[in-house]
Amino acid sequence: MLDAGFDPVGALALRMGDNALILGHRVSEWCGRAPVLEEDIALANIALDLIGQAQLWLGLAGESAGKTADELAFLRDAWDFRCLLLVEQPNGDFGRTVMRQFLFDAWHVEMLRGLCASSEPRISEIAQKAVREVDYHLERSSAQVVALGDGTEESHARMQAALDWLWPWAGEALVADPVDVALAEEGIAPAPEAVRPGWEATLRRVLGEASLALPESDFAHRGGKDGKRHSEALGHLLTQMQWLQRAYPGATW
Amino acid sequence: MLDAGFDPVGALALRMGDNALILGHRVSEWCGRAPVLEEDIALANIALDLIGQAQLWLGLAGESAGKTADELAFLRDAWDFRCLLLVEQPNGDFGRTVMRQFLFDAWHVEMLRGLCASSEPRISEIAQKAVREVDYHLERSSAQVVALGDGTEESHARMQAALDWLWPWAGEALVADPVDVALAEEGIAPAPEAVRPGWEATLRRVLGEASLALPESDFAHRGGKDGKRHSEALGHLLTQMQWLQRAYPGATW
Amino acid sequence: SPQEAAFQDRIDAGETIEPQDWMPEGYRKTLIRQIGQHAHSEIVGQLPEGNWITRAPTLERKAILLAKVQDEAGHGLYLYCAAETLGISRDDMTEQLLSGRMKYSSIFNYPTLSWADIGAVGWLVDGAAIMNQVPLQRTSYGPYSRAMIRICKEESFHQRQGFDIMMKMAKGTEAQRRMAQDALDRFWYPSLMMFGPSDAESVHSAQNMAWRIKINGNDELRQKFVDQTVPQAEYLGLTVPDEKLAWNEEKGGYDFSEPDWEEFFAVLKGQGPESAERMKARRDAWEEGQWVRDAMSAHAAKKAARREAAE
Amino acid sequence: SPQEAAFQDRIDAGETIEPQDWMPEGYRKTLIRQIGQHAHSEIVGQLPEGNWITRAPTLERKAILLAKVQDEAGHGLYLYCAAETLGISRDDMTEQLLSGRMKYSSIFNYPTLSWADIGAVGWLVDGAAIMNQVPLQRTSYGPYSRAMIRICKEESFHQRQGFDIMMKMAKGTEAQRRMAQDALDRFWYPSLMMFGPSDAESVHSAQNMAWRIKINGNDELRQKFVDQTVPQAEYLGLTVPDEKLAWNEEKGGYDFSEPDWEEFFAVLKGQGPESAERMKARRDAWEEGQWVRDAMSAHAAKKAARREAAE
Repeated sequence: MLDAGFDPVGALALRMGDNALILGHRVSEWCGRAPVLEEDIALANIALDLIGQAQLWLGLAGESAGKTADELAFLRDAWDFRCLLLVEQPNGDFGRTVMRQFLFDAWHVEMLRGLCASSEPRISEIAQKAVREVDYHLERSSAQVVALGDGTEESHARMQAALDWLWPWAGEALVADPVDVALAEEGIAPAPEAVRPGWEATLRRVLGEASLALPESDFAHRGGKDGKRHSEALGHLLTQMQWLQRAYPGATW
Repeated sequence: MLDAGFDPVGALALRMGDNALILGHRVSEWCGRAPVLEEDIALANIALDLIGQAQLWLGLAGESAGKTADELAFLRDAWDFRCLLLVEQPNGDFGRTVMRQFLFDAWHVEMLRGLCASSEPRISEIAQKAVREVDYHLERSSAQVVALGDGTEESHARMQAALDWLWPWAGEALVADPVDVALAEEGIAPAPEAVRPGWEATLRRVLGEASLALPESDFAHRGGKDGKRHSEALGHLLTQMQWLQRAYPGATW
Repeated sequence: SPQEAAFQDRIDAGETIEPQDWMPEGYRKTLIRQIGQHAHSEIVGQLPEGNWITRAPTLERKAILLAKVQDEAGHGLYLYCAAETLGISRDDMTEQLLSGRMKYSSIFNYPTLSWADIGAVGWLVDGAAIMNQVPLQRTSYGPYSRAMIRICKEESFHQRQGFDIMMKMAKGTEAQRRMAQDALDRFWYPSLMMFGPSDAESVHSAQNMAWRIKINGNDELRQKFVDQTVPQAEYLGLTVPDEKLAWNEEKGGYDFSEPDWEEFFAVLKGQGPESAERMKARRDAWEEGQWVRDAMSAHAAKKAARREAAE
Repeated sequence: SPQEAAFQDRIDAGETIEPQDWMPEGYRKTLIRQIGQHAHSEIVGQLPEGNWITRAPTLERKAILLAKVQDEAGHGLYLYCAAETLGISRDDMTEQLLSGRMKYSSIFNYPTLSWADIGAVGWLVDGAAIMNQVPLQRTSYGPYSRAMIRICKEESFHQRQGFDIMMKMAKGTEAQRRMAQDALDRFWYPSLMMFGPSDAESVHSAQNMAWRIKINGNDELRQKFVDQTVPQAEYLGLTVPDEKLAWNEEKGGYDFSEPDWEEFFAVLKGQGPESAERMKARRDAWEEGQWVRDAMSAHAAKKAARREAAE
């Protein structure tokens, strides 16, 4: 299924980097618009962590092709991105942003824990740095899901709606594709099946505490991490994100 | 005030073309999202007319510099645009879109009538074609302002709010700047003072019938038609509009 | 019943049924469902193409695309009018769309991800639609038949425009060629799905054919579409994403792989990649437009009252 | 009154007033207005820079800008806390901002139109802010003074980052140089306005200076800002948009044109180019966030009740 020139380290780094980049971008869209000042600060913090991780992962992803992290971030079109569909989804209301973060963090932290034991030292090094940040992200988003799920009737309804809306995009990370299989075989990354139990346990624990009902369907959209069919939202995000680099090619900033 | 190489025909055509282009773009953002199907069709129609006019004006604007209308539309950054601030303003709700259209149409039709008598035949030719379309735009937007102003308590409040919100952007067209003065002196275009009476009469008549109160302040934002200070909204619009031409320079479509 | 037999005789004789004519309840219901679904498809179908109006690469392309999407809204209007002659209002149909009781073509639940997709939608999706619709010009219900005649005229124009975009892309830069191929890869099977599952599995086919609401079999039309489209793809220098595709001399048509019908049914259930977004867009438009529709009727009523008072 | 005299003596002796100390009502009110306005400025000030976070040209620039905007939110937080020690809640202050009774710095009503504007905001706007704020580290009210000490440390960092962007732009491509000059052209006079109208016209100056709420005169600070900034502009190869600008050997500073004070007062009235948008953004954030704030307090209350019940 994979072509001969498959570069496992690059493939893993690209997926991790694109997730961090695109989610970081989405979160940064909140700037100055959060419901409370403390949230403005916290969201900026998460965005900062994620952009920092994107720099590391994309730096690694570009190594073999001699590309910089910036070139990868700003000069690829949508189809060359390898982020999960979940992270591309528009922010929606604050509840949806929180829920998206939680669903991603719950996977992200398990994935990074697995990557800390990667056979590839450049990967485990980045993962060890990132996992400390993401532990905190998960702690925070879990607490928020619980607070907003528990809070008022309205907030509970909004959080359930957010969960129901996002659920079909949550599963992609946990369904193995040929790249995942190859990476697991080489000991580069944990297999999705190895990540799933921890992810599920987190979901059950937090959503239970938040009195939110886990949707029953296990249907999951696919096409983000393999780039085969992103959602329309990604292209619109790129028109903003890449504007300056596209409009003024070759300039340094 | 104007530099030696001032090209009056080009300057006029650029202003007219950019107005048509940017308002056409804004209107086209409604596609598939209007309150009734008939409005989807009507909005598309207006957008089409305006894009068509933009092609003519920008074609003329680029003549002396050997640039095509597409080059002008897709390869200038915000500061080189010469559209009124009014047309850049985001759509808001349907009422605001209608009001923006009406305020613009009321000026546009007077301006085009004046341009039909331009000393420059290439200008009067375009104006004569456009004025027939814009007569219809004004008729339509006037009827809508009246209907929505008259309709329900909610619609009346929304239309008054739209008028109040947009009013500070409505006056720019009617305040002469050095380019307007030069164009009027050369008989290329009517002076803003010549356009104002007709514009005001239309406003009084239609807003009166709609029982909407004309704001008292005559304060007008400036900086659009001279490009000195566009609003932040324009730059965001361009990231979408120009995306493909920026991302794939040199391709033909 | 004798009434039903007489009705069937008229249809068999090639006559046209008009709104004031008697018709069996099943005929009426089936038509409402079919015309309504078609009308909704035109409306929802504005969204994937509308997604690129603000990013169209040239002024001319933008104008062409705007005009096309406008035509689709017009088609929706004809079709809603045709359905209204059967005793259902446009608002009712809209409510049924938004509540999920009425469907629209599954193809519009797929995303448009590059400019080539706009070409592919014209070339493949309109191409498949035409293949479905041309025979329906001869359908038994008059208003529907007349709507289809108008629609088909415009659709073939759209299809040519779509093919023209594909040409430009396929003969363009390397990136453009890649976009064109990628669009074909993503839209091929969803286009084949547009003809519906194999006739063998289609429950209502026989009755609908007798009523001349359905004219051709799904498989027959799908075969025709493949036979027409494959040479066009070859002309464009693109590869149809089907390893089984081969000319079958004997049947005088191509052998090809069936689309993934599980995916088809999943998409019908609302699991298409953009299903949720499409419904949300329509629901938002409807809800946010409520005050406008209310105001317009209030204004019309006031105007009428004032006119009456003046008389 | 003797109380007031004793209060003034403490201030004159350079003592710091703390929340629990007695203070004149005018002192308290003026401080609330001044600190509140400063806090609101930090909050609204996130918007013009936030406008470019999603378009930052490199990952590093994006991170730096995010961190900066985050710092500003943090400054807002310190300042709201300082104001709260004077007996007004953050929510009250927010309501007053949204109803227009409290103001924020007029500079944030101007748009950021190119990436160079992000540089200009750091270089000029933060530069002017620092000039205003450094003396306030010695202000008489303890919590305010301590907030200013923290803030000034970060602001000078921001100003260097802004200047660094301007350097890159001014030494970059022709388009970048043009952006840099255009940014200076648009931000020069609004920056000069940040020091407020001439002291001659400032009503409360004398009392505020006696209270050490205001330390320096507006004109004095403006002169200092011009003297510091003009050589930096020259270093960047940019032209300050003031034909009257000239070094005055005698006074040891630059002569320069006054900003258009009519524009200043118009902007204060809400007629700045982006005034309406800024207020709308804050109002939307507040209104759309209501359910979140409600839920958070409800959850906190429930948690407390559960804890109590368990005890």
